[in-house]
Amino acid sequence: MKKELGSFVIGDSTKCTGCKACEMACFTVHNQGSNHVGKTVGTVTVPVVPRLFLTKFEYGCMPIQCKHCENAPCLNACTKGAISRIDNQVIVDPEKCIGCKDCMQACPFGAVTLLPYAKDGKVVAQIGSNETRVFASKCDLCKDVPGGPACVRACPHEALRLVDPEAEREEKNIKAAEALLLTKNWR
Amino acid sequence: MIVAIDQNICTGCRECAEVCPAFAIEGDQGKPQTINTDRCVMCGQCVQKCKSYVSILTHGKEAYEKVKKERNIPDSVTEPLFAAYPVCNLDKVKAALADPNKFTVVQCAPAVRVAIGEDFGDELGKLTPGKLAAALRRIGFDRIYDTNFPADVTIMEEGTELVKRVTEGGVLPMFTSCCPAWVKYMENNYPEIKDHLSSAKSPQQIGGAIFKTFGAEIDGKTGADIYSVSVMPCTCKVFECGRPEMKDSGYRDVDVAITTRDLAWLIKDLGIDWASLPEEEFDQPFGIYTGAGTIFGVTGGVMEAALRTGYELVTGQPIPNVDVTPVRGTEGFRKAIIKIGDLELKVGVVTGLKNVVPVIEAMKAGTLDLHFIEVMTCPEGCVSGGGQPKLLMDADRAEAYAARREATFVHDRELPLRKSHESPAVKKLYDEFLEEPNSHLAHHLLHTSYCIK
Amino acid sequence: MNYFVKGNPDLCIGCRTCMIGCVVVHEGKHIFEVDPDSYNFNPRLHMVKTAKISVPVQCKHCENPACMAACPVQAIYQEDHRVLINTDKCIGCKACATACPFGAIDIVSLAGTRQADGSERKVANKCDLCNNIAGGPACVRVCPTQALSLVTEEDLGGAMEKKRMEAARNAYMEIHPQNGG
Amino acid sequence: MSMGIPEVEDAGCLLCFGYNGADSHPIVARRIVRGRQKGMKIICVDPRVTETARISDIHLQLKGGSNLALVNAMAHVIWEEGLTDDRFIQEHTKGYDEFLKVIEKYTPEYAEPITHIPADMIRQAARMYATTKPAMILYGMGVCQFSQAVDVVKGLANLALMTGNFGGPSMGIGPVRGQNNVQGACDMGALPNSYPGYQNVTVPEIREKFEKAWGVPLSDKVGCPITHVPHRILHEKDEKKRIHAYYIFGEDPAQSDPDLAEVREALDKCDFVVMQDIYMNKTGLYADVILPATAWGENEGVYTCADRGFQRFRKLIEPEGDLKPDWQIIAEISTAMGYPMNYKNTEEIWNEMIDLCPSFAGATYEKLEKYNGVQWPCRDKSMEDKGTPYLHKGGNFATADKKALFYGTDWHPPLEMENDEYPMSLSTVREVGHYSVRTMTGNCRMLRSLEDEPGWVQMNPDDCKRLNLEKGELVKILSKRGYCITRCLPTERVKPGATYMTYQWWIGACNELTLANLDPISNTPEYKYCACRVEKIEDQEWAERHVKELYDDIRVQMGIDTGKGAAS
Repeated sequence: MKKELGSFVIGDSTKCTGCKACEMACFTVHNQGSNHVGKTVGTVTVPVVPRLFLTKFEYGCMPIQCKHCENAPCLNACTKGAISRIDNQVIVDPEKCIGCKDCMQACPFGAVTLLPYAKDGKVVAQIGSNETRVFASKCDLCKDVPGGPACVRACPHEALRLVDPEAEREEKNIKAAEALLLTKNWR
Repeated sequence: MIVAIDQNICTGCRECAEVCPAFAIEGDQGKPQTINTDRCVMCGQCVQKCKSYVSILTHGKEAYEKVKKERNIPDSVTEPLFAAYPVCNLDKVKAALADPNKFTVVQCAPAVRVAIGEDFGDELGKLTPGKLAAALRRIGFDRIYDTNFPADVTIMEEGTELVKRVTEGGVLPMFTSCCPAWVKYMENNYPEIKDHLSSAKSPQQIGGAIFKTFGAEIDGKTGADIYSVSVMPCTCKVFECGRPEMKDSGYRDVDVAITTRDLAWLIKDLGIDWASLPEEEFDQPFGIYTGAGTIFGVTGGVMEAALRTGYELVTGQPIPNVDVTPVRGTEGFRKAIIKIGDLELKVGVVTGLKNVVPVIEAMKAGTLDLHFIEVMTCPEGCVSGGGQPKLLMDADRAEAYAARREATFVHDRELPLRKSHESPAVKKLYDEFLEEPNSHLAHHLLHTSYCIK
Repeated sequence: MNYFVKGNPDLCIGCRTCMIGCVVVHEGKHIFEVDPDSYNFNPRLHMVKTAKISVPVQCKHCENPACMAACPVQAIYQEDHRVLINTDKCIGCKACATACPFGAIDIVSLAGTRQADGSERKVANKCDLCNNIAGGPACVRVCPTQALSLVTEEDLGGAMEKKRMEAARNAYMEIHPQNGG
Repeated sequence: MSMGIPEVEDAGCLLCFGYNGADSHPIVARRIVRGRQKGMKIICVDPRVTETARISDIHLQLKGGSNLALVNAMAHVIWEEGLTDDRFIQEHTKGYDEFLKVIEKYTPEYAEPITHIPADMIRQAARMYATTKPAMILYGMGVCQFSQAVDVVKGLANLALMTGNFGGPSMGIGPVRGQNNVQGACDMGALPNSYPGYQNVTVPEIREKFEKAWGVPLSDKVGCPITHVPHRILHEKDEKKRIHAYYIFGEDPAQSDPDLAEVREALDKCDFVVMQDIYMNKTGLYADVILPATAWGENEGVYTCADRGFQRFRKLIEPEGDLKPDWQIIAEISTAMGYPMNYKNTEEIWNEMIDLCPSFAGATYEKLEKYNGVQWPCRDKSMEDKGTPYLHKGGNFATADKKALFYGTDWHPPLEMENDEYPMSLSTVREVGHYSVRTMTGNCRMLRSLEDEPGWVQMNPDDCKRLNLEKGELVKILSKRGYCITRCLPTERVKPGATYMTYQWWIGACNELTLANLDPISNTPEYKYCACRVEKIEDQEWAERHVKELYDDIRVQMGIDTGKGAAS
C-alpha cells in the first residue's frame, strides 16, 4: 500500500554523544558513486559535506536533519524548481540549485545548508569564477542507498531512528488504547 | 607527541575513550579531550575511531588548510582530517630522500601490504606486496627491504630464547615483545614483571640494527651513511624507533617510522599512480621472507611462527601441520596446548590490550599455567593497527579486519617457504654475520632490556 | 483545564460511526458535493482494534502539550479548554505527530489547496473537540452505544475530590471501625 | 427470531453463535452491550475475536465448520449433568429420547479435537447457558452459511428446548437475518416454496385460495432457488426446465453468489436478463434490460425487521429522473404481460396481502402507524391485537399438537477442507460500514472513504509473517475456482490458518473463491468455508496499478464517473 507520508530520521539527544559518525556515514554513502569515495578515509578527495548536522546546544547535542515536511517550506520557497518531492521525500537536485538561500531561510529546522558541490572526485567551480559551486545540502533519506539511512546504521548508540509516521501513529494508537485495558480507568 | 587530540576539533564525544586500552583520554563529556601522555601507549586506536572531522560548517573555510599545516601533512592531501591524529614524519623522509649523501633504506611491516591498497580504492584487505615494493622504489628509496625478514629473525632469537627458558629453567611465562604499545603498557603499569618479557627486540628494531651493520657492509657503506625508514601499520612504532636504547648498531637503528596512511599520502604526493603500478620484488637479501614472517601482522601470528620453528628446534623434526590453527582466531584471550615431542607447550594469545590485564593478574596470583604468551595491543593484531587506513564507517570495520587477516594467511599459504629458519636470508645472516641465534653479537644487536623508564 | 473525549472499550463496538460523525460535522455540507475529492475525509480520531480492545483514540488535549512544544512554527496553541492547530501555519513537518505519545495527530491532505509543485497541502490533523460546532463533540453525539464521553474539569476535579474523600473515610474507618455503618 | 430485539438486553445469558452483531447489526450489538452492562452473561461462539467475543464471559473460538459438534456436545453436557428442564421437555416436546441417542457420543472430549475447544470450556459454557435464566440464543450467518446449516439451527433449538428457554421474553432462539428486509422478502413469499405468509405452494387449499383471489391458475410446484439458477441455465438437459429468462431485482448474483465464474457464465448464456436496481452493479453488466429503481427515501412501504416487526418506511424526497418504485414497475410489467395490476398505492397491495395471510391479517397500516410497527403473528384486525413480541407463549409451538420436536443429527465436516495445494480456510464475513453487495454502501462516498476497493483479507499475524506479508500489501488469494487480489490485514483476532474476507468488493471479490455447496434444505451456500491459498505478489507496483485498472474498467463499463474518471 503506497505510503501517504514521507519518512524521516530523528535524533535523540539523550543518547547522542556527538561523535559525528552519522555525518561521516552520510557523507560516505552519498559520495561513493560520483565522487569515488571508498571505504577508507584515504579515498576521499572532496570536502566532507554532510546532509545532517550534529548540533551542540546548551543541554547536549544531537544531529538535526530534514523532516521531509509535507508542506515543505523549502520546496515551496524554491523558485528554481530544484527541490521536488520524489516518493514522499523532499529531494534537492544539486545541478539545478543556484544557491539562492531561500530554502535555508524557509526551513524552520536549519536542516538545509549551502555546502560545496563536488562531482567526479573534485569540487565543482562556478561558471565565470573560480569560487566553489555550492548546493542546498539536506537529507534525502539515502534514497539510493541499499539498507536505508546510513546515519541510523552508523550511530554507535542508536541515537537515530527512522520514523515511518503512519506506522508509528498506529502503534501509538494501539498503545494508548491498550493502556486503557491495563488501567481500566475509564470506569 | 606521537598521538594527540586537537582541542579545536574535538566534540567531546569520548568514543575514543571507549577504545583506549590505557585509560589515557581525559576530559568531560561534551568538552574537548586531552591525552594523558603518562598513560598513553600510542596505539592509535583513538585515531582510528575519531569521526570528529575538520568541517567547513563548524570550523570555517580556512580551518582545513590551517590544520593540515599544523600537522605537517603534505599539501596535496584532500581527505578529511580528524580531532585525534598521529604525528606525521613525512617531511623527514622527504628530506632524507632529497639528501644525496643519505643511503635510504626502507622496510615495510607485514600488515602494510594487506591494507594500503584500501586508501587507493582497492577492496578491503587487498594483498599488494608487489605494488608496495614498486611504489617504494618509485619514491626513490635506495634499498627496498621488508620487515618480514627481521620478523623471521625475531623468531630465531625469540624462539631460541623460549626453548632455553623452558628447557633450562628461565623466567616463565615469557611474553612476546614485538608490540611496542604492549611493552610501553607493561612499563607503565607492570614494571615488576619485566623479566617475563622476551629480550628480543621487535622486528622493526631488529631490521634497523641489521640494516646499519650487516646491511651497510653488504652495500659497502657504513652505518652513518644509511638513513633507515620503516613503514608501519602502527603509530607506536614511531615512538619505539625513538626509544633511547634503540641504537645498538652504533647509530639510531631506525631513523624514522611512518604509518601505512603516511605512505599512501607520500605516494599520492609524488604523483605515483597506484592503479597502474607493476608488481615488483623487494630487494635482496633483506627482502626475502617466509610465511612465518608475514603472519606477524595478525593476532596469533608471532605465536604460530614461533611454534613452526620452535618445534623443529626442540624435536629436530618439521612440525606435522604448518598451519597451527589452535592459536588462530580473534578472541581476546586464547589458550592452547601444543605437543612438541615430549613437551606440552602451553601457550596463550592476547589481542586487544585490555584483555591482558586479567592474564597478568592471574599470573601474579599464580593461577596462570602457561609457557609463552603473545600480546598484541590492537583489536586483531597489526592489521588493525592505529596507522592503518582508517575506515569511514565503523560498520565496515569487522569486514576490513577479516579481509586483511584472510589476505595475510593467503599470503602465508602461497609463499614457497613458511618457516623462519628455512629462509635463505636468515641463513645468510647467521652464516655470514651473527653465527647463531642468541650469539653474543646477536644479543648485542638484537636484544635489549626494557623498563628503563 | 483542557477538556477531552474519552472512549469506553466496554461499550465500544468498533463501528466507526464516530469517525464518520467527525468528518460530517467538520466538512458540513461539503459532503454532498458530487466530486468526492472536493471534500476532506479526515477523521480526527482513529479506531483501534486489537485482539483485546476496540476503542477510538483521540487527542487528550494535554495540559503541557508535547505537540505544541515540538512545533517549529508555533502552529499549535491552547484556547478555550482545548489544544488547536492553525493549519494555515502548519508546514506538515510531522514533529507534533512524532511528539504525541498517543498517535493522536496525523498528517492529511487539504482538498483544494496547493503547494508549489502542484500537490495538495498536507497538514496536521487532530481532535479539536468540535471547536465552533454547535452541540459539542460529534463523536460523543453519534456513538450508538454511548461509548464516548466528554471529560471536563468538573468531571475530573470532582472525581478526584470524591476519591480523596473516599480514601480519607477508609483511613478513618480503619482506626474507628465502630463508626462504620 | 422468537424474541423481539428490544428483549435482547434483558436476557440473563446470551449464547451468541456465529453472529457478529457489531459488524452486521450495530443496532442489535447495542442491545448486547447494554445487556452486558446490566449483568448479562455472554457466551460467544466464533472463530474470530469479535466485539461480542471481546466482552464475553466465555469465548469458544471454535474451528470453522465444527458448529454441530459443539452444539451437540453442549446438549450432551446439559443432559449428562442433569441441567435439563424436565417438566418442559415432558409437557411441550417430542422426540427427546431419539435425540439423546444421537448426542450420547458427543462428549466434550469427543468434540474437543473437532472444535479445537478444550472439553472443560465446553462444559463451562453448557453449564452457564443451562443455569442462567432466561437464556437467549442469537445466531447469524456463521450458522446459516454452511452446508450443515439447518441441522445446526435445529441443534440450537434443541438446547433451548432442553432448558425450557421458550415461551417467555428474552429467551428462545433468534436468527439475526443477514440483510436489510430479507425477513420482509421471505414474509412476502419471495421463496421458491411459499406464498406470502409462509403458505406452502404445494398445499391445495392454499393454492386454491390464491387462485381465487388473483383469478388465475397457479402452479403447485416448488420453484427454483437462486443458487440452482446457474445449473438450470447451463446444465439442464430438459429444454422445458431450462431457464431462459432471469428477472433480478435488488440482488447482485454476479457479486454475492458463490463461484462467480459459473454465475457469470450462466448470466452470459441466459437468453434474457432483466436487472432492476438502484445503482448499476456487476449483474447489470450482463443484463439485456436495466430498470432503474428508487432507493430508500425515494419510496415507501413496509420493511420487516429480523424480529418479525413490520415497520412503515416513508418517502423523504421525490426521485429525480425516469424512475419508478419497484411496485409500480412490477405492476406495469404484469399489465404489459397480460395480467393487469391497477394498484394505486402500497396500502392497497398490503391490504390484499394481509387478507390472504392469516398470520399477518391484523397488521394494518393503521396499526403500523399507531404502534410504530407490529410484530407478527398478528391475526386480528382489532386494535387490541398489537402483535406478538415473542413466540411460543406458554410453550405452545406451531405444530398440530403444539409440541416442539427434538431433532438430532450427526456432525459432518465442510465439503472442502484445507489441503496441500490450498492450505488455508476462507470464510466470508461482514464489515460495518459496508453492507452486503456494495450497491448501496459502495455508492456512499463517506463510507467509501472509510474503506474502499479492493478490500482486505484478515489473517493471523503469524501467517502473514510466514508468507512475508505486510499490512496493506496486495496479495493474491486463490481457490480451486478462481482468484482475486485484495489487501492483507494482519490481525490477532483471527486464528492461524484461517482467512476472512467481506464479500462486497468488486476487485477483492471473495465469491470468486467460494463454492456452491448448498445446505440440502435451505439451499444456502457454504460461504463460511472453503480451502484457499494466499500468495505474495512480488511486484507491488504492478499490483497497485492492476487493481486500479480493474476498478476503473468496471466503473467505465458501468458508466460510473465517466465524466471525470474515464476522461482523465
